[in-house]
Amino acid sequence: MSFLKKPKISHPGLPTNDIGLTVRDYEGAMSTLCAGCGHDSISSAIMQAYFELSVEPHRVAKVSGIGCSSKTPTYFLGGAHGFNSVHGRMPSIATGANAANRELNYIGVSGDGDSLSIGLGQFGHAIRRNINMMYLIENNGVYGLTKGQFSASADRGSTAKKGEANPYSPIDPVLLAISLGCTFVGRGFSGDKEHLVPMLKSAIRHNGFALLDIISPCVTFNDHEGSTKSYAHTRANLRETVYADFTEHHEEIVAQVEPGEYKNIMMHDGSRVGFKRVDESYDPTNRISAISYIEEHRAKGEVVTGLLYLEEGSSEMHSVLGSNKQAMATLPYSKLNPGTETLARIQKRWR
Amino acid sequence: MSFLKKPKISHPGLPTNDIGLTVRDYEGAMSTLCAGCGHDSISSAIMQAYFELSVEPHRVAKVSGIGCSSKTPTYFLGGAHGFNSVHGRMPSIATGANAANRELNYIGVSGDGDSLSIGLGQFGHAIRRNINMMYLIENNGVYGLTKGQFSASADRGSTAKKGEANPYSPIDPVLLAISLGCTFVGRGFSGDKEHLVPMLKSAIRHNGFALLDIISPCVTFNDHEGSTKSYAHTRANLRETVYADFTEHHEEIVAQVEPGEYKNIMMHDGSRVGFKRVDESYDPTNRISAISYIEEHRAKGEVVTGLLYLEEGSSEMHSVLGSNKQAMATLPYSKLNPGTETLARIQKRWR
Amino acid sequence: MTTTKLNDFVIKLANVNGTGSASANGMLMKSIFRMGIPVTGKNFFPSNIQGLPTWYEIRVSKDGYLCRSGKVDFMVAMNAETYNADLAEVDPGGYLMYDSTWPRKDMLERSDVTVLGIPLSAMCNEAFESARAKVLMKNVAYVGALVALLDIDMAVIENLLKETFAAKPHLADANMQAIKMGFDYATEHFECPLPLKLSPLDSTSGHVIVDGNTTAGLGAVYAGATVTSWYPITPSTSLIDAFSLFCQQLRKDPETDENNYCVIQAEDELSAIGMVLGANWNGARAFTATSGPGLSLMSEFLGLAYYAEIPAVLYDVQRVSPSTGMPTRTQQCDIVSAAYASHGDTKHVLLFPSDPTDCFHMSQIAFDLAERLQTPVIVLTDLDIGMNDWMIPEIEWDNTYQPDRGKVYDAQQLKDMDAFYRYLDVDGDAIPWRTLPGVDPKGAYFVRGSGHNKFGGYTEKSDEYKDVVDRLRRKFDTAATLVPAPILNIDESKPREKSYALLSIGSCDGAIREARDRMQQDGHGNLDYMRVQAFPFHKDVADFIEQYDQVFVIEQNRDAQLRQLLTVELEIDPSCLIPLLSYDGMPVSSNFIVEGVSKLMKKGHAA
Amino acid sequence: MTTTKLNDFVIKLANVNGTGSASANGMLMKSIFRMGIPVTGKNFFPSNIQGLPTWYEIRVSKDGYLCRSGKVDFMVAMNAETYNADLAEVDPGGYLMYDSTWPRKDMLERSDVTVLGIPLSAMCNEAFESARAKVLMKNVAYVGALVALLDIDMAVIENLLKETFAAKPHLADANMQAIKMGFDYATEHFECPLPLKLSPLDSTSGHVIVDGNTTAGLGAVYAGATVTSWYPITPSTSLIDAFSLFCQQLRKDPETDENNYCVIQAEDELSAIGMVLGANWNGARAFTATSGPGLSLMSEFLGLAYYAEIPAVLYDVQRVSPSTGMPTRTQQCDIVSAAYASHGDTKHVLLFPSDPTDCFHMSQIAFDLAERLQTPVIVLTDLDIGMNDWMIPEIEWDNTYQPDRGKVYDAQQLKDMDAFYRYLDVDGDAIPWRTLPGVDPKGAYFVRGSGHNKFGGYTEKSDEYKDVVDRLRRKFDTAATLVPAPILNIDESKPREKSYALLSIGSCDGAIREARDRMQQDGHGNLDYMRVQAFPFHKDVADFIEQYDQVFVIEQNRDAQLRQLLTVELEIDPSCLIPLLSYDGMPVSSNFIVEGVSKLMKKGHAA
Ligand SMILES: Cc1ncc(C[n+]2csc(CCOP(=O)(O)OP(=O)(O)O)c2C)c(N)n1
Ligand SMILES: Cc1ncc(C[n+]2csc(CCOP(=O)(O)OP(=O)(O)O)c2C)c(N)n1
Ligand code: SF4
Ligand code: SF4
Ligand SMILES: [Mg+2]
Ligand SMILES: [Mg+2]
Repeated sequence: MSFLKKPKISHPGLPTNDIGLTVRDYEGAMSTLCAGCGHDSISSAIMQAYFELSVEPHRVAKVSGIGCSSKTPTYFLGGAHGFNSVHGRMPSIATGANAANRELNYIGVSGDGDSLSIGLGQFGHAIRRNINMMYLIENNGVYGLTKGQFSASADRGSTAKKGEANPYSPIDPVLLAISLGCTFVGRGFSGDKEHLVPMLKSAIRHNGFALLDIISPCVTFNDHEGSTKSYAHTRANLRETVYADFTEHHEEIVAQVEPGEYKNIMMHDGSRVGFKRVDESYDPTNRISAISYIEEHRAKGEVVTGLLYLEEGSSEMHSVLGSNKQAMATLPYSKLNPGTETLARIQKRWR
Repeated sequence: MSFLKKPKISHPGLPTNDIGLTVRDYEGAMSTLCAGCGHDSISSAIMQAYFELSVEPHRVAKVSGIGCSSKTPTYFLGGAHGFNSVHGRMPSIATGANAANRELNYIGVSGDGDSLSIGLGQFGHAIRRNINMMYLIENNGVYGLTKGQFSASADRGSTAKKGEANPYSPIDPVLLAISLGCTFVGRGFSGDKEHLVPMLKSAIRHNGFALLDIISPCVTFNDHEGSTKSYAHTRANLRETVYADFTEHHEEIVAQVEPGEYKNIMMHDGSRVGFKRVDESYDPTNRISAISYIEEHRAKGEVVTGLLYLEEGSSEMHSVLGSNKQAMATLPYSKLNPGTETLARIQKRWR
Repeated sequence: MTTTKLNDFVIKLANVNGTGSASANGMLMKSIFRMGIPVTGKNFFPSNIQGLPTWYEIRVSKDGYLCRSGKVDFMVAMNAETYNADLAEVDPGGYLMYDSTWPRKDMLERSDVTVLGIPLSAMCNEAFESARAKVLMKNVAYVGALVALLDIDMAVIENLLKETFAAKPHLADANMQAIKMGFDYATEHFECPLPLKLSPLDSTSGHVIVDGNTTAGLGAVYAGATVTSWYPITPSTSLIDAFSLFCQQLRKDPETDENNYCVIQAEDELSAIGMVLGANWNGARAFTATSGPGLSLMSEFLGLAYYAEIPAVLYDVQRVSPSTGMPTRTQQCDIVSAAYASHGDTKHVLLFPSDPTDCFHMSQIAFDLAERLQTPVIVLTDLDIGMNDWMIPEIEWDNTYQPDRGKVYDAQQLKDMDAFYRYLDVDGDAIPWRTLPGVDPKGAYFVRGSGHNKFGGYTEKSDEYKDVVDRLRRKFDTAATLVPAPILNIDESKPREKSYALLSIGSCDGAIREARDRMQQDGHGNLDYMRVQAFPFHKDVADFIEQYDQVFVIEQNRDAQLRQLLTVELEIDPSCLIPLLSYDGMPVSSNFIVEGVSKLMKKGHAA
Repeated sequence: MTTTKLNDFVIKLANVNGTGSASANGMLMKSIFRMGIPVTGKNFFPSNIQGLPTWYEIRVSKDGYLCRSGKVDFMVAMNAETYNADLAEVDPGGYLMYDSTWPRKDMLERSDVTVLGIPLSAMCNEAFESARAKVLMKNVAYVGALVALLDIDMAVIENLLKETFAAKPHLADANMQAIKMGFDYATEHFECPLPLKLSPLDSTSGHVIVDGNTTAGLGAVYAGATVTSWYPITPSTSLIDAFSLFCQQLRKDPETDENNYCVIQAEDELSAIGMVLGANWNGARAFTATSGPGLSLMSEFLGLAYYAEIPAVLYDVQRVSPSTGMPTRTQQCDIVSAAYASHGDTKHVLLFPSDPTDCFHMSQIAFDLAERLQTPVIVLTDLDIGMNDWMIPEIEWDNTYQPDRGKVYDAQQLKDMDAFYRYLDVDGDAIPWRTLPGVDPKGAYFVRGSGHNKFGGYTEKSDEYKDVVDRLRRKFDTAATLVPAPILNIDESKPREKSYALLSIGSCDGAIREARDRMQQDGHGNLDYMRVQAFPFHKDVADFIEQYDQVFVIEQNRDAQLRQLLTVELEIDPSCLIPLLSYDGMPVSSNFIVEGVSKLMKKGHAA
């Protein structure tokens, strides 16, 4: 319950950042997600990133859609305003918010259902407008909050799955974003905070739309056909009125992948995802080679992580539109009112 | 007005196809588009393609959204049922129609606004489901019917434009479709019927989702900032009550591009689009090289045409779902009613 | 002050979600049912997956009342976080049981409630090995205690466990062990059974326990629906799950093993309803299910279906709004938005099921009406009906049922006619004839949401446009003659109240039935009661209202939406319709209605 | 039977769209205006770009009536395809002019209409070189003929041409040449002027000619709106075009030359309203404009804004529905869908402008109300107001206007308080205080469409949820005290009708005003008339209705939507409200109202 604020105990020993805050000042309300949910690991990486960047929490605006992932903005940066909007339409809220006040730092949190199913259109167009924001897809291949249906990104890491595969070809947000002209595209893994925090920091600093696709396992609905814990299985095999709502308690998955390394990591349900982290020699500024690289590894069943594409010097929405540097929201009315005489002048033309 | 049926005069001299019909049997109502509109050229290529394939017109189902382009299904195949739905949502109508009756031949007609702005999400998901249909984007870079605003594909052929460019990066439906796993992707030009008809025929025959992006110049709203005929210009420079609704009469643009050839074709407003047609050596079955090829030419300002990507042997929606070969719509109720005893059996479980 | 309550009380179980309590609670409810005692179960669960409070409320009612009474006699308080509130909710003279492994510090005391502590965790931690079992068996153990405390038939429990774990006998054993543990502890420490107790009856034979989403999904199978497309949303998801599951079991073609159904998970609700329209256009019976936010998203397409006259069936399983609201709580709040969904002059046919039986039968009615009237039919059910455990008589099926496909010209009819025009009022009932794609070139026409004339041609002419929308208005009059008539409840055995009556819809029914009985018994009067089943309103509805000075319109929303429709569509003076509104997200209780109606009647008499 | 009509008649020009007639017709209307004679112009255009019938109707009214009369005195029939219908529409004693280059075969004859043929094409083909000029100048030439036939001041025309083509004098010359050609032909062949004629007046000074979308867009500039996002849709597009254009001209920062505004073309209407909510949340005055289909698509987000209490301004420029309907025809058909847009118990504040003057001023009112009430305000204008040429008094601007930003705590206020809670009813008017992102950490809260309590925290508790929605209901009562009061029109100079009165909204106003005058003159009675300006209804509305036996509710939709709201929200007996409905897509005419009201009054007296 977001209203349950965690008691703020000051830890005099905790390190402070450039503006004198500790990492605890970047916390939010207590999480109501399942124990071990990848999304919680991401929230903790987010706090760390903002802390390390010494951003004032109240100068951040948090926006999200609907889903387990979209709930998380309540669980970090309690000092920042947040907007938990409607399912799949967060990009438009972010765009409008940014239009009104370009001076704030924007973080959008979404899920694979929220961004790639219902939200595909808005997601694509926010990229196209190059809104200056960091956009996270906490990608678990399922709809967590509605209990485990396949999402449009389902079947990531399918090589290790035992059962039938998701019938439709998955949408890879990274490839999609690059093909739509996204100016910062990266992929991470919720269990690899070491890798995630610096990527988040670059994304926050990027002047334009920065997408991070973060693989974030759902501990509760690892919905493989073959899995005995899957929702479909439960429904089909037990009598309707005698069903289990039991969710196993899990530890969060933690696994570090080094630059250039390939690592096969076991998920909660025993399936495996093969992560391939790009190394220093990888050139993220070449669109064509980035696409080829991702595609080639995808064909081998490998999920490439790292900063995958970066276009520097691109123009975010306001510079394209030629907006005032000052936030629209804070312009005084005296600057906005054309006045009586102007009205008379305009009306001359209407005679 | 769709209701104005053109008088059907039988031309005894006209060639007939395998089922004894002439090309006139594939006509529809009189077009109400502007004289010279590229969309009309496409309609005529469509009639030709169905004629040559000897498809019975009433076994075709025509679906569209809203826009000048989406009006065109009234103007061909008058013997086929049509569904002019709502803006941007034709893919869902097509999907449902196909779910109900897989035995018909589906043609979806859309515009760049209809598919890439409001319809981006549905477009992407119809591709993902690999609906067995031919999907045309009659792409003019503008919203024709609402008088010439930029669409999300605006700025195609921008090299020749004089004025300011469209501020946002364009969405290329071809690249997008390939990155979403589309199984048949081609691009044509309304003025090159020679090239278009065979491509349409292959698309109609393809078992799965066949996308054709067809560049189709809007003769009325060639909306360059620099163009004196543009809507914005008109509004800004004339007194509001003394504006011109005059549309120049144009000839349709006709220009044939040979395999492998590069041709720079002048549009109605004097701008130029450089078409590059792939030749026989081009391999449309390799996804990665297809993307690279398109990207490389795009970087040079060239619009690549031809069959650009083809995945054969893919499974369209019904074969993925395991549907009956017979249309759902024609299954007799006796096959659908589980009967009284079954109900009793089911209810035993509820005790 | 211990009065004995035999087969007539409420048990509420307070848990934390994700701890597996649902199976245990279900077993408890089922065992009472199998003892022949009428029972229902209502689930109050949070909008998250794990770690938040959840309750299950079991009403035992020898008289067969299916609603919430509004009282709690026995609380099983397993959630420390809600302990205080749970204790406060117990009716004076009631009981509370809790896990005494951790004595509750600062816990509120109530002298009028008997608190029973059982060290459930301690017992289970000792008895079971795996972490999983330690958590799960706690729930089973409290059921065991209740077996002793309430005098549940142990043989019934044993049987239930055997059936449930037929494939895994070791689980049946473990469960039985936990049951015994709870049973033994209770027998040893408390005087068993309590004055609150059960005794076998024969009042549940011929009945089943089921939720309305399951029966609605099954009803759609029996209606001959072949295509569904939907987007997951609580509380409608399980309706589609049920349809899919039944199709998997019942709709494989015996000859080819292919599916005689097509289930498509859409990317959102706009797409879901679009697919349904496409499929219905093409002649399949197709439907979708959603809840409030989905209804809003579908409104553009619903207007198209109304105007272009395309059949469609939509189940709206209502939940608390506005906006996202409380997705796991119940309300009847989409009445106005469903009736007038979409911009412009648009009206839709609505059906109001009251329980899982209705959900089944109204599925056939919905498809028949949709095709007969060529328009969307929205079945307004709700979370209470859809997701709770109801006791209903076994559903009966008339195997001679044939779908009413409405006015569809076939190939032969088309061949025999000069020309086909889509929107002509050939029969004078304002319903035109349609044709299906692919049947015959003569049937070809163009469906459009833009202006069209009665021939089906595009038009921008005022009179041609009016002609069509005027017929559509008349079609709604025809609809009023085809929808199910309201259900009239009159008790002729006693003198009837003449000035007042009750009117309601859907899931209020159970609570009103009990409230009427109670009010009669209490001498508050014998009120006539009509349950409306559909919109537009059948003429019996107006006839009923006319007979009384004032009619109390009972519904579960803030803005008196049913009353709004009655006023507007029947041209009734609003002062004759007195709203009684429950909209806190809990299924309305009989208590609420008794109190509300009594108060209103007092007011009315004073005025 | 030629009666002279001086400065009081209707000219209708039938053209084909895309042929450039709009400029010529506009010039004609403008020149009458500049002669000091009150005039309005209405455009009936098709939903396509080129080649279909289009009409422009000019009403010349010395008395200043701005509505359609319902009659045509002079038809300029330039479109062969609609010739017959155009001829049929002319009032007995009227005139029809056509291009006699191609004599109309089979043309209907009417003895009561004077037909004037002029070989316009022949003349222009001879006189002009380019294909473009040949087409365009035909239009100018018929204006020339009308100059002679109606006695238009040639100097006014000349001036107009000079101004229009200031940058291109050769075009001014060509146009003048065409004018002269038409003029000369008419003078030569017909008796000029006709009995239908113009004579200079001084009744237009201090007035301008403009459409409502232009003034609404300008009004938003003056209201201090800085952000707009929209998706193109007829007939709302030109409102945003106007806003953008005025911003380009008036809102470049004088110091930096940067834009003090932000215009974003969205990818659809869901996105457009989402951006507007995001921007308002962040403290900018932001708005969107759309028409029916867009309103439907926005409904989910509108519910969020209602429940989360986010200001927003939405102009709905209504057009004929249901569905896509007739996008280029007018109606008032979104009243109910706007009032209750979104699922669940949701209500919105509506404003009903009646003309371009209102469009300007109600823009400020809309933003002030939206921020004061923290809720969406929907301005329900229509195609007739938005896209036709209206004569209005010059708009006045009070330079001391300061936007009412409502209850927003600033940084200092936040610093001075212990804690901030978002949804508390601090002032007893049911309006809470809000804070803006980025101002102070103490102001931080979480906006959500899911259940929340008065402190702004997430909740699934019944009482906490109810607390907030009950306050929202009360906030609507506050809204009724803040919206503009209705306009009462009473003529005390004659005895007033006591039993009947008129009530209406928006663009019906002009027609009702004329109808009242005509009915008075005809001895049909002196009816009081109230024009409602907003929903929820100001208390004066109920007070007015109470005074009469029956009130005729005049509106432009099929389902009597205004009447529906009046019945439901004011608890009025529907039998007191008699609907008079015009919904054929044409702006309602005074004729329609005179006839309709007279008939209803006769009926009423008989009953
Ligand atoms: C309009 C609408 N449709 C459906 C829903 C139900 N719903 C809530 S969350 C969700 C899916 C969330 O999936 P995802 O974005 O992947 O988030 P996750 O829970 O997996 O983190 C759905 C379908 C909704 N809230 N609103
Ligand atoms: C929901 C909705 N929004 C807006 C419109 C208005 N509208 C009609 S057509 C169109 C754009 C069409 O553009 P495109 O698809 O490119 O077709 P074109 O006319 O260029 O062929 C728009 C915005 C509409 N009909 N419905
Ligand atoms: S259901 Fe899955 S995604 Fe949602 S909180 Fe639980 S683990 Fe996380
Ligand atoms: S406006 Fe453009 S797209 Fe539309 S019909 Fe005319 S030329 Fe074609
Ligand atoms: Mg997910
Ligand atoms: Mg276009």
